[in-house]
Amino acid sequence: MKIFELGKAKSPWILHYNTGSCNGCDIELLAVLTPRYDVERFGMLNKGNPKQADILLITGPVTKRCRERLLNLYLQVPEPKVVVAVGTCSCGGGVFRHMYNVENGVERVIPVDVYVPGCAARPQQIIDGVVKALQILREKGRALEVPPHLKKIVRGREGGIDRESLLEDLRRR
Amino acid sequence: MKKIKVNQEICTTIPMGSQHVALPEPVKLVFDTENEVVKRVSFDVSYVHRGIEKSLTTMYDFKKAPYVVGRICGICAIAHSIACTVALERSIGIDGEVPDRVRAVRMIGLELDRLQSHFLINGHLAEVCGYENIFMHLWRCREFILDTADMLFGNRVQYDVVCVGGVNRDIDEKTGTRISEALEEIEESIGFMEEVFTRDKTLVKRLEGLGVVSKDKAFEYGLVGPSARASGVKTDCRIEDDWGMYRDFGLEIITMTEGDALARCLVRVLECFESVRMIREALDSTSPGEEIQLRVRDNPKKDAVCRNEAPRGELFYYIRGTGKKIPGRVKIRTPTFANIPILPHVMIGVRYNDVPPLLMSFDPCLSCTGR
Amino acid sequence: MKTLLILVFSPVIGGLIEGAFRKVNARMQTRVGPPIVQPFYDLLKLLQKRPILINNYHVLMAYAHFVLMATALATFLLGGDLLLVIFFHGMSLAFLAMGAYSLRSAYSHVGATRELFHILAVEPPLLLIAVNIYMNTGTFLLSDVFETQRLVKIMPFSFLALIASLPGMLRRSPFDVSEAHQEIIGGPEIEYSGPFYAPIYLAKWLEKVLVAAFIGIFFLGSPLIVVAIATSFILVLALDNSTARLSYWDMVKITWVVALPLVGANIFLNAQGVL
Amino acid sequence: MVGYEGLPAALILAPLFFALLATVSSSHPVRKVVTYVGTLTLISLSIALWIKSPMILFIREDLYPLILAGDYLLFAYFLYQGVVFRSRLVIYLTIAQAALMTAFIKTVHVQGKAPTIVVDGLSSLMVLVTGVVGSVIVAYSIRYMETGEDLGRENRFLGVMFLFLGAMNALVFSNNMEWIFLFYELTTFASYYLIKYRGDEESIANSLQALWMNQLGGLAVLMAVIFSAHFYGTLFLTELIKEKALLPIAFLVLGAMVKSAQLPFQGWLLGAMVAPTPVSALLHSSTMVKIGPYLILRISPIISGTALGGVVALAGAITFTVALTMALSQRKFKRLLAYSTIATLGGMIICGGVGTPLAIMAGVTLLAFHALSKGLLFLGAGIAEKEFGAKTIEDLLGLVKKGPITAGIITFGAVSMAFPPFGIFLGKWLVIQALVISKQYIPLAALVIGSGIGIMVYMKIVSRVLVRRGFIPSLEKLSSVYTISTGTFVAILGGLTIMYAFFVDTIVEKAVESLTHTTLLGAGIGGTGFGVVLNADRMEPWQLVAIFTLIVLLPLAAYFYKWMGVDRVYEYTCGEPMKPSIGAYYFTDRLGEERLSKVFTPFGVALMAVILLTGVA
Amino acid sequence: MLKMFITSIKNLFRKPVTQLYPYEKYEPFDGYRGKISWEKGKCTFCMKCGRACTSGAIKILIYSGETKEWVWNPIQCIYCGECVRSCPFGALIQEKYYASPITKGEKLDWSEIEKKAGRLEDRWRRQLRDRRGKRKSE
Ligand code: SF4
Ligand code: SF4
Ligand code: SF4
Ligand code: SF4
Ligand code: SF4
Ligand code: SF4
Ligand code: SF4
Repeated sequence: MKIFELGKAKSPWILHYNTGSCNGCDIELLAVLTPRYDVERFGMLNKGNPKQADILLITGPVTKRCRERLLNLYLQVPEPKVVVAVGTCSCGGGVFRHMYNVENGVERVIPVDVYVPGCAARPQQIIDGVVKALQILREKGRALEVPPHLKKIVRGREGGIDRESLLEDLRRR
Repeated sequence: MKKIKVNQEICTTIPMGSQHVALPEPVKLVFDTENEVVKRVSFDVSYVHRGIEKSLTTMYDFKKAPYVVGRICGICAIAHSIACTVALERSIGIDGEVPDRVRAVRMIGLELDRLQSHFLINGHLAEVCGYENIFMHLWRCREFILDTADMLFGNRVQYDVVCVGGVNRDIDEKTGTRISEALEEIEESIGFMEEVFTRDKTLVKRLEGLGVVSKDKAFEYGLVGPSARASGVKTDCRIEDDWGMYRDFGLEIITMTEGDALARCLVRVLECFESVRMIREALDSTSPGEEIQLRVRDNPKKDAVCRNEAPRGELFYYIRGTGKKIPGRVKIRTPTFANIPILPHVMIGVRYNDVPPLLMSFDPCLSCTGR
Repeated sequence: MKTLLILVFSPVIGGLIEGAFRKVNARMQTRVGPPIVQPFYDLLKLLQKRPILINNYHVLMAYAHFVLMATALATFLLGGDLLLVIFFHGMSLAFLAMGAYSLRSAYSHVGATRELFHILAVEPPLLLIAVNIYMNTGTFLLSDVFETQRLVKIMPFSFLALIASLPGMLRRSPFDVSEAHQEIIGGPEIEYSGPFYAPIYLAKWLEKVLVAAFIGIFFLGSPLIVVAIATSFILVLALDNSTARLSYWDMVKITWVVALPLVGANIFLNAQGVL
Repeated sequence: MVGYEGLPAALILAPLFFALLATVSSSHPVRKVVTYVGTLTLISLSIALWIKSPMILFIREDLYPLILAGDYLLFAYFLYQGVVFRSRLVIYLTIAQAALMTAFIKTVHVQGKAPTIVVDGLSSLMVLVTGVVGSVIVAYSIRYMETGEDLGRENRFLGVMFLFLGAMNALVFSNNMEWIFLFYELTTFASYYLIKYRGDEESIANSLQALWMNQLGGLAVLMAVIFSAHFYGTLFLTELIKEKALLPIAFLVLGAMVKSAQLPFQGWLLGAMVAPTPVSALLHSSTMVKIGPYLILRISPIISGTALGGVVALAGAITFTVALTMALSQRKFKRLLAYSTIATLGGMIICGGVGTPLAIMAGVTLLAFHALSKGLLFLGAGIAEKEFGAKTIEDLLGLVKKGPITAGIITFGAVSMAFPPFGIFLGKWLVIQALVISKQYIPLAALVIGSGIGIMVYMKIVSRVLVRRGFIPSLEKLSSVYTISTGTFVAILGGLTIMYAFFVDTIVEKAVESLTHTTLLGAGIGGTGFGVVLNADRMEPWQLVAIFTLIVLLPLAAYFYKWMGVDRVYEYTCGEPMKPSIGAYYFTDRLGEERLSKVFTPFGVALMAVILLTGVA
Repeated sequence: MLKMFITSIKNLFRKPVTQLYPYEKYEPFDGYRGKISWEKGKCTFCMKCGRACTSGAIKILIYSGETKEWVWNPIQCIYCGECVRSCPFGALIQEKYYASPITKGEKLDWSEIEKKAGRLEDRWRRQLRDRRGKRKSE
């Protein structure tokens, strides 16, 4: 079954969401797709669609308004999936840490697998991050992944899980 | 504004954002369309609000402000840093003493930034028009500019070179000459960009006549930057509030009269030539070795404003000094903020497939609008 | 036996064509691009994703899309009726649209409508090309058409018309309106994911084989057949890389204005016995 | 065939009898029984006739006064209606008809030697279609009328429905032009009455439009009668066909064009949509409009290969494309269906114009399958209207949630109108080949473009109906009449599709033979096993069966197989919590109905003029 | 259009401009603002760097007694170089190599450190104040 794992690790389709970053890392993310760096070498495509994504690249410190959207998108990505926080501000808030409208990083909302430092993260750093993410992706199975604080809602359900009502629960809390 | 009644029954709501491939930033646009023709637009730009203005009056002292405001936006970070710094310097009262070398380095930073920003947006515009190759080419060319910045300032995006009272690092002789070489290459790619936006049939067909803004409308809505200049409004803060040496170098304000998406692109292209010229002039005007940092002893104490021409237009900083380390009030008015109100008006009646190019032709980036 | 071989190998060839497409496309943009077997990796990956769906009809339609595309291809390769091949191909796209229509998603609906515009733009020229082939071979049956030699000599304009409708068929710029990534993010495919996206992905490969086979008809009996197919594809890719996306109206208009008169001219010339 | 001569008469008289019975029966339950008995009788009679056909009957001269009396009765009624509703056009046309008629019987005398009633493959097929499809619709209308349509004149409504069927049968049997004229006018009367049924202003206006347009057609038929009598000395269609009498035939074509609402005359059929849905169904699927293709197919042996045939094919093809294009911009469901009917009739008329065995095979296929598919669609539309209040296309949005069965019916109908392996598709496929073989490239191009547009039209319906999320709830409860009537159509449609080869071998074979006097085998075409073989082409059984199972099985699988254990998510809306409203694509900005009709109505008029001119020349 | 067409075809035969990173090593420019490296011997724990740091990526934990700790968080740092400039003893150097991405396990619990540093700093300030007060009263 090596070959199957290979497929997982060789074809990362990404979803990029900006949760209130300064665009610095976002344009570096775009730059990563361009001829100089060309991450399509690794089979990476910017799908822009959570349903077909494997790697979530999140930039920005997660403003309060983006929080719910981020969760929504996260839940729409089918497993196995990897979350990469790109840039200082998505790792821990960066200069925005402790500002009144931010969540101090992505990990506060969804579990993060790889942290890419840098403000702005260089394309090389992003590539490193993606390569690291691919290793993690290779190991992950397709068991349902949910943020720890949502575990309670997910357990006890049988068959299909209505992710929307899950989100609804979250909203109510 | 053209009032078109929306027939709720046959209307299709197409959301665009906050997450959408054509948008690097979170912004929600909702289009009510009939037969894919936009009938109503609603905007929501406040996803990125982080509270930066507030933090400048509570968390950070004024010396850190240039770094923080740089993070308002990564595309024209240095424009923010410069505007903030100049306003702070004015507030402290040392703006007259800033050495010419500092001005020159700041100018080089700003103009490099403008170059990369214009390449970025024109490339992205081509991408949303479905012209991937141009995007790839322009962004390949943009890498030269970023390399130059990397060489000069030690980072590709956030230059972080400006500090209150000066700049953090000087440009030495060797880098100076390497840059002159790089500039030639950059100029060549600007030539390529110009050719693309004037000659390429399909691209021109997509952009020509799209989202026309007349001169009066541009005045009425207070457009700024290339969007205003494309409609024939002769405005440029580099001339109007010259913190550098733009007037001395004879900066030319580029205007066009068509006011459509294509004109907005072309204004940007032509500005790139001007920017290269400015960088050359700035490099030649002063030589390294001068003092690059003033000692700042006072705290900001006066009310001061600075208007700076960011790549997208007028950037306005107001700082109320209170004599303490932390300013009493910081107010930022950003170019995109001024350019947004007209968007719904030009978008109505446009086919949905023309919406992304139209949107991008105004070069909106909302990370500073929401702050 | 031959049948079985054809059925097994055409997806493989399709995957390789798809991979070559991506590679060549990247090279045209001065990039390195993915390895040529990348589509296979993608497919493997898709099959391993956790399935999520919105409604069952929707995902079943993806399978229908694939099965019909395979039927079209099989009909072609096994020497069936050319007209039916074209109709099956169109119907396969219609199934994709039907699946997309079963959702409450604006992107899906807009994309599906545009997919139908693709059918509208491409099907008439293709059918008329088939008619032209009939004129010159006296049959619609491909098994008989396969006996002919170098059709391109007597129907050069029809071949050009086919080339003109290729961007619409392959959904390449200027006519990639149904996928229009920056507008509607893949259009009808948007809600498919993981193992349910796999059939659509596979169908794309098959479609490419179908198109290649269609081009091949014109060069039967010539040793240049592979070169001709490759050249046509490269032309399409170069066109993709030198045009912006036009609107769907433009697609229909331009494809018709270019392709229909070309086939018409060829039919006329054939009828007059000039060619 | 001794003993069966009564069948045609029975098929004409039995509907009249039931019409009378329905009209006089006072209560609804009684009418119900009458209707059911009547429809069953009609169905069995028409099947019996089909089995026993062909047959030829001579009718004695003494029925002639009865025909004349009928004519004048109708004139009187039309005149009265024209006066009551102050419609000058109707009055003038009636007077013109009456005057011509009177002049005709005063001056011309023809001695007929040909059979008055001819039951051949084509007419027995028509009777079968009318009998089965029409009867089912009549039965369906019983339930439909219960839901607020009674208006105190349900008895007359049912009566006229039966009358309609009878008139249709009579028209199809008739070989005498005068008879044809009478029954032509009788169907005009029936449709006029039924369209007017609801009695509101719109109904009256539209029914008057239908009346005068059809009277125009009647006038054309009358002209055909007069010319044939005058120039060719005969009143019999078979004689005319032998004589190759193009002039009367051209007029007959004009009459047929009116009845089948071809291009400049499309107005009346669209207006007819105000009537209760069973009326629309009846008009569209089995009766009335089918007169057009029937007449043209009947005369196709003469016009095949002539300039007239070319023009007819061209007119049909253009109507096909233009009507479908107009259908694109329709908001009302029934109007969209009306345009699609017009288009498909155009397709059949192409076949008549081409007239080769292949074309006739195509035409007959289209005729039979269109009756079934369109009948099904209209019944579905009626149910959607009555049970779910859906009148516009947008109202259908998400119907599958509220009424899975209705949604299934509508979707099945729509799919069977455009896609393989259903008859309409097969018909189109055959028409393309027929046109190619007879080298008529301009109609071919129009047809090819039109079929592309057709896919958009039918998919638009589908696009509304299917929208949903999650599992389908339990099936809705439909009245048994609805279930049985639509079920019959679905069963016949499905069965005939699978058994297409058989259908070709028997029914089509007969029709083709009666028209062209060659067998299908002789022309190198026909069905084998499950597949279809043409001289230059073949449809393999596996293709037909594979696609059929796909189409039928998939929705069933979607309903019954629940995909347990698979996560369900919501649609992608850019991460935002929102429910977008979804409208269909109407092509009003580029291809609006008015814009097109402004261009194409004069064009259609010109085409009709050309048809007459080619007849004269 | 035509030009791009020709260029596209030509590009097929040109070498692509892509750097094959990470297979090909990449050397940043001199003066690139990369990782911060700290020299223990030179540092006096004066805390200037921590105070100058915009994003608060440097925390100095001064426990009671002589245990002191200088903590720098690579994923909180914005690489502005302000700390390097502010260090009076030249204990900090900015390398030209950028930091590599880290995974979940390798991450510092920064909130915890921040809290701890805050607490320690408070205590330290209090002690300082107390000491000053004592001196004054003396
Ligand atoms: S890490 Fe820095 S450059 Fe990147 S988005 Fe955040 S603030 Fe901007
Ligand atoms: S409008 Fe804004 S900038 Fe102007 S004076 Fe008032 S607060 Fe200051
Ligand atoms: S006047 Fe200015 S601040 Fe007030 S609502 Fe309008 S845009 Fe906002
Ligand atoms: S307009 Fe604002 S968001 Fe856009 S580049 Fe300038 S500062 Fe950044
Ligand atoms: S950006 Fe301005 S309007 Fe938006 S939330 Fe912040 S303060 Fe309010
Ligand atoms: S500024 Fe220098 S000496 Fe002071 S704590 Fe920081 S590294 Fe140590
Ligand atoms: S480089 Fe800047 S952000 Fe990083 S530790 Fe130093 S001062 Fe803080």
